[in-house]
Amino acid sequence: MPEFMYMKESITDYAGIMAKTIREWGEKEVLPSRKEYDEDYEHKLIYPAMKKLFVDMGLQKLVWPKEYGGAGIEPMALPTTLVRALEEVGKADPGMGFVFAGTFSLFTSIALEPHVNRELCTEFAPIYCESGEVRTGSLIFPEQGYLVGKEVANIKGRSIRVRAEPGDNEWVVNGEELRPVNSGAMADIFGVVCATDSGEIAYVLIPSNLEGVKRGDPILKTGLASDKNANVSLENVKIPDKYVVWRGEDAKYIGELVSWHTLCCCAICVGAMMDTYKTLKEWSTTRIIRGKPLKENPVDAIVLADVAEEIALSRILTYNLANTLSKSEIYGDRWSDEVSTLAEMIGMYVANAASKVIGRAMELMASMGYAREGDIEKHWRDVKTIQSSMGGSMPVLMDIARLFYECETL
Amino acid sequence: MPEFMYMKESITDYAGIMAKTIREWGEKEVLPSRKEYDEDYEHKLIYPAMKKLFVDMGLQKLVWPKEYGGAGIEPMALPTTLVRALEEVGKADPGMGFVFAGTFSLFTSIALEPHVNRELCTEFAPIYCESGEVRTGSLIFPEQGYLVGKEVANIKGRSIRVRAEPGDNEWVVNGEELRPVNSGAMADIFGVVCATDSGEIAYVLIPSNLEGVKRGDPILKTGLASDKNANVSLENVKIPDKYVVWRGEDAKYIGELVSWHTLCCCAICVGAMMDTYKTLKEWSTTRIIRGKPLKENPVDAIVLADVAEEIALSRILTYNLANTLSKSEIYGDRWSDEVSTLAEMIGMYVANAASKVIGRAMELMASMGYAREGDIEKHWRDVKTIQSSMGGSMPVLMDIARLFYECETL
Amino acid sequence: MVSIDDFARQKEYISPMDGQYGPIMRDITDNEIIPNRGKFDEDWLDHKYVEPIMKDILVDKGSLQKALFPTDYGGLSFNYLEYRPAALLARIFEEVGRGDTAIAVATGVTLWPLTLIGVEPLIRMDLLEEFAPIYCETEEPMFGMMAMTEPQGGSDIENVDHVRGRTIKTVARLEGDEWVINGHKLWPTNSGGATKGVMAVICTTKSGSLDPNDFAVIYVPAKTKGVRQGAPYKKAGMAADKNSDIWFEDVRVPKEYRAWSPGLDAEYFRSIGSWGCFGSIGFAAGELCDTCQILDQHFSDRIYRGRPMKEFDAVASVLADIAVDAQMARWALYEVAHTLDRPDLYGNSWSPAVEARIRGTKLWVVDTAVRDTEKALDLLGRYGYDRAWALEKHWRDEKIIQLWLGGRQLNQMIVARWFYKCETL
Amino acid sequence: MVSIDDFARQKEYISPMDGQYGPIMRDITDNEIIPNRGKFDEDWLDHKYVEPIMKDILVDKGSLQKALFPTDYGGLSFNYLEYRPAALLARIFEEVGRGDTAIAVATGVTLWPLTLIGVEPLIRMDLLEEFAPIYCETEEPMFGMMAMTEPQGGSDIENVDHVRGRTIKTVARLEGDEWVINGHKLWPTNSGGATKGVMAVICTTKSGSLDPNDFAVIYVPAKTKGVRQGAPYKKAGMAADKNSDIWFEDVRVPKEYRAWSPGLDAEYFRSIGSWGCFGSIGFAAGELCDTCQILDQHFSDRIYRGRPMKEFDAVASVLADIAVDAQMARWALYEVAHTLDRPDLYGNSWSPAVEARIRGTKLWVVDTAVRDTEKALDLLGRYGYDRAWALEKHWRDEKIIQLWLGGRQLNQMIVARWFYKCETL
Repeated sequence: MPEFMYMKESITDYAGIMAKTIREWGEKEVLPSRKEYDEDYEHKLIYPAMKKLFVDMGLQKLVWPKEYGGAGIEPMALPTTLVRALEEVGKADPGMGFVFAGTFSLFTSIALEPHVNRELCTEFAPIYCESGEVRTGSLIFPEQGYLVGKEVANIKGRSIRVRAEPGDNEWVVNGEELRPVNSGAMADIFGVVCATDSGEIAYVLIPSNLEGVKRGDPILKTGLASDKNANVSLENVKIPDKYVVWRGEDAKYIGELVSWHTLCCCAICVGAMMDTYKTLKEWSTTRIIRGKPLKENPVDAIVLADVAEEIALSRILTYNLANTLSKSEIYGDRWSDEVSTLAEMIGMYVANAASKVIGRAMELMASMGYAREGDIEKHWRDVKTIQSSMGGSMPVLMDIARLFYECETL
Repeated sequence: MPEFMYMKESITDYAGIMAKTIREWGEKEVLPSRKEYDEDYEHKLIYPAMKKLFVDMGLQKLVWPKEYGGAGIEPMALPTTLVRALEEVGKADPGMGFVFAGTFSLFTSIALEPHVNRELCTEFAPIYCESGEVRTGSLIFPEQGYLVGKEVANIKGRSIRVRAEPGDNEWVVNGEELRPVNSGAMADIFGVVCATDSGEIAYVLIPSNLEGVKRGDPILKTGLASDKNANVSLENVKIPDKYVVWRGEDAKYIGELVSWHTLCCCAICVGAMMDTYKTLKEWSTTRIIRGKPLKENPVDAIVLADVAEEIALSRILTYNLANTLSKSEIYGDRWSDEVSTLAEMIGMYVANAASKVIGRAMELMASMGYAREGDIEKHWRDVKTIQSSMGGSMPVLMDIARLFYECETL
Repeated sequence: MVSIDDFARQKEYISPMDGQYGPIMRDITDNEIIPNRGKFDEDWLDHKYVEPIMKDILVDKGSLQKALFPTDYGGLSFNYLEYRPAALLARIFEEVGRGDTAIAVATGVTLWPLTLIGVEPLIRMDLLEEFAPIYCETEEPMFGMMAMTEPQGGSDIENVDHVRGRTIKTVARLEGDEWVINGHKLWPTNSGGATKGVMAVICTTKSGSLDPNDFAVIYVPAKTKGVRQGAPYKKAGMAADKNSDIWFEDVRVPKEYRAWSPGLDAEYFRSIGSWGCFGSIGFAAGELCDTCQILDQHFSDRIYRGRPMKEFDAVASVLADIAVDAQMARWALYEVAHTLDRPDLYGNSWSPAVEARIRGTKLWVVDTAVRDTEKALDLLGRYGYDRAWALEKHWRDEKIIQLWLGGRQLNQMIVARWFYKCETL
Repeated sequence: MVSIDDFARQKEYISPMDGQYGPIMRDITDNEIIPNRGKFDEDWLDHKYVEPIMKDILVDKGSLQKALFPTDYGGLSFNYLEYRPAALLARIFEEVGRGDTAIAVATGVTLWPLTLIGVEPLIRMDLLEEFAPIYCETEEPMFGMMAMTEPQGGSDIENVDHVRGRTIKTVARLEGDEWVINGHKLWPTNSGGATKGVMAVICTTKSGSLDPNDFAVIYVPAKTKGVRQGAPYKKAGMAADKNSDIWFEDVRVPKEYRAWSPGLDAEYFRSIGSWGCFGSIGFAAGELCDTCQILDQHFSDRIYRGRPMKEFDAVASVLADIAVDAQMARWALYEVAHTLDRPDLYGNSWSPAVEARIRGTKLWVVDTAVRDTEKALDLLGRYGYDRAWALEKHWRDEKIIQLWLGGRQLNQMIVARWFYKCETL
């Protein structure tokens, strides 16, 4: 099987082994049943597979330092390890990858240098490292424009609708009908971008069992059946000061969550594309059209080529982003506008490419393209849902313009 | 000025210095007169600038080993050095970059390990390293389909129309109305892919002063005024055996010419885009539309962002290709299908991006977009001409399908 | 709020019955389809929500299953070009399509097989008389079906010029005065048990033959012995349309049920492509208008910097591009309808020129709808994937419209063949 | 070989004069423009090749500069809607446009300023009588001009709803019975010394005013004292059209030369957008048909594996997509023409609905033409940049059509404003 090249210099042996293990997990635990995931409303099929991945294979320990029971991956190696792992998860089921992406990114805020928060690691790491159950986190990011409530503050053209009032030793947090990035209906902890009346921006952690945390019904979605999302309302939720991870000057670190989350999404999309490629290659070899294998018809070959081209470029770009995140000394801080915007650019490209090429693959598989049985339409819906969840391209375009043209009023 | 990131790990100090020198050359020797290049049919303005670049600054020595009077760049550093240099040339004048790209790529066939040809280096290197004049080379590659003559053999769906007959100590070469990649009207030496009646494919060098080499009138082109191209006919041209650089099994190396040439074209296109970005940024800052700077209008900012996005991704991909060419031990031989197809994929993306974003930049500059005076329409025509010269995307798509789907009859 | 009426259509082309049927279909769409369409995905097997709507369209309110039968036989007599049947269907398809394209296709396909024998100049009055009771003397919706696709090489069937029927494995054998049909078809709209009306089955009278005389279109009432429809497939969208396998085992129908005759069946069969693509254009054009409306609603309600977000000019520019496409699509729809309504001006529906133009238009309109629903989803950000906004449903459905009827590639080949006189494609 | 005639147009919309003028324009295009267009790029300053062709179009063979003057004044009387002037112009623009869009625009812009006073229902018979001798009593081509764009904020002028004339710096002052005009315009087609007929100059009667009553369209014969045209600019394409700066220094014309009146000038001015975009659609639609023809020729001649390369199905698929677009563009062209010819059905040319639809259509057709010429170039490989194949010229020219008249963004805003009722764009 020809390979989609990627920057191999920085891949560790550990990452290679992990990828192989996940691939085997996918083939054994996911592939036999994934055609039924969409109707698996109770997660009877999904949960056991996710548990194997998150708990038994330890994916939910990945972000945490060794001293708190985590995997303790060397920071330099973390981005590429993450990418190799999530490619494989994405091949099997983008939904589980997406749950992981949110959870992982959320905790980079307290688990990674230079902003390791020892107090919170001590408190939260055990939940993820010692539990025998799947534990997830849900990100609540500001959005461009809003349908309910009102804006408390504004960050890069996105409205923050979560109001945080600092008090004595605790903060009170309010927010109405918030749409999390992921996992709103299942998360154990929320990572929330909020603002005070005076316009100070903060990032806080909110355990879902606190009083006043209300979740709506699970949202009916295009795809990502493995991720249950729901709108979340925060009604006078009281959190201790220590859960305010970043505020004031430190709010700059929020950019890092974007960088990590986008890297994860890219890797998942690349995985979904690679699995589609595999299915398509098989189909185009065995399907006979006009007397020859489909792939030998040039008019179809141009579509096949388009699929391969986008996968190849997406993979290169994704590894490049990983490389950028692993070498701050060369490329700048992971939370800087330069790096987080680079991440967004690559994220926009890769998510778009995934949605596009899986759609093109469907073109060649005709009715087997849109039948569940053909085994690619789920990827198509899943990556489209990831793309939407990332917030759409408009706010990214504004960020790009802001950075490269030094726009001041966008 | 914000920077378009690229893989910096592999850039040498030498490359940095060279880039700076070329940038200064561009600003001094090219910018003041480039608006008149299109009507400079006699190259009265172009030649002196090109001479400074090729001869005085030594660009035409770049490919050659030190022992033959060349620059003797370490092979590992050659690709990135080339890219940095050609980005800067591309900013100033893609046409001169394109002449260089053809010349450089042509001689990689005899100047680079593992296929250094000492006899031919000894013969040809001095022409380029010791001359006080601009010396160029022109590539004659097979094309997909043909308008005149007939096919002698076929390589990856491209027709070879140059017939080579091996004789005693010399070969006789014939070809009718061939369309070179570059510089047909000015080259000192042609690098020609040809085939024998028995279907053996060869790559030969043909000095332009040999009897039977006929050049047509310079082709009226969309852009690239600095490159004079012309159709070339070869009528019973006799060349000594030693000019047959590759034949039989060695014909596989032809892929390497594609890899190098594409890398060069990518770098030139990135340079042209970066120069466009600079002009556009200035324009969008000073032009007032609806009462504010153009760049502060979101509807225009999405176009600005699109331009920046494509430049950023193109630059990353180009450096990635350079990295691939510099590390054969990791990524495979530069002439392999895997590497040359990767080059083509990236080349297709970058050339397309360049044509697209310069076109988009024109959208925002309205009539100054298409007026010579606005200083971007030349880049737009130049990169489009490069894109065409690379042969169009159809044969590349077929190569991609062939590699990734193992098609056998395309 | 922008509505379908804001997009111009060619007033001189409109059917004289437009004023009567337009409002009926609009009522069904606005009051039955749109309020319920969010539930169709889970309703894919039972059609608990879908069936009552189809009954209103085909029987109670619209009576559309009677459309192509003469009034003498209890029908509506839309057979005649003076009534501009295509322009009327255009109106029906776009109205229903903006609600749900699957309901629109279930409606359209009920009439589709009959276009070959029930619209001027292709009228087989004897067959209309024969089949009229099935559709006109019932209170039940009687879906129809075109049984074309086969397990291997799906669109090869429609690729008449190139494949010339060679790959058809459903064989019709003449025994005395009866055709005996054996074969296996896949995917027709209104299969999965839905069709109770008449199906048109594409057969060969001689397996593997390249002779157009062996290409046969034979009508089979759904209740005929030996016809078996499988269970519906699960698919990416279009839950209101059921698709399944369908088997024909020693199915016997009278000799007269062949549409026309050896040679003519193959020749007229192109009109199935023309009518099928025309329908697809209608569904998509309606959906595009609805996409504009949903976007208008979303971005009127969504606030950005104190104003409705549609006033944010970057968003407005995307909305504008989609509105332009919707206008182009609506014009194209009525142009194609007029082409079918005026064979005297533009040629017959089975002429290669007409088929090429209509297939080309389908290619454009549906590709555009796919792309525009993608853009629309992207614009909605985290509401894009949310089924509550219905845009993602349009996106899933349009993709299916893009793939059926041979998909993009077959249409491209048919266009190239006619416009560029390609001879070997 | 595919030709423009293979793309359908709406037969019921065609002008009664189509049969007379179509062949004349086709003859000029096929025998004068196409054989010479390869030389236009070097002819940008002298117009040695261009001028004789323009003379044939405007005077000797086509007499088009007389089109909008009544026969009583020596003209052709195309003022009346019963002659379907827009449908006739559509034919002329597409025929000439497939040869050279710059010649087409030079032709169109000669009539453009007159559409505001010379096509029903906007008829100023007194001004037509006044200007008729300039165009009808001469053997010289008398180019006309719309002087709109100003040095800063070009398309702001046309952005009437938003900018409301505020940025117009060309001031018309009423002195007794005369307007005195001072200002500086850029870029009009037929400038650079070409215009010898009449120019319409967009002025304000009060600098910086937002009052639509101050927006004035005033006609100025080119020979009037104080009018000065600069030297032509060098540009990326469209060498057969000259553009330059133009200065107005104390230019005096009679009071009656104002098109209509305070308020009405601003209101009717939208029709300039409608007509201008209609012309652009015509040029581009013609060009798209020619692109198909060039591609057919190239890939019929180009051999691949022993067959014409158009039989290579991957190439055919691209050719097909472009043919589909050309068909869509031609339909759109005649639809827009009919919209202008039938204000009774679709509204006046200056109504926001009509302007929005036509600007939207221009956006689509020209964007499509740009993209398709790009695809075509790509397909030609090393012949793509070769001026001998003319495709690259079409590519350069289409880009310019895309950018003029406010470019993509202004059209998007005008479309969004009308379809989505945006209020602040």
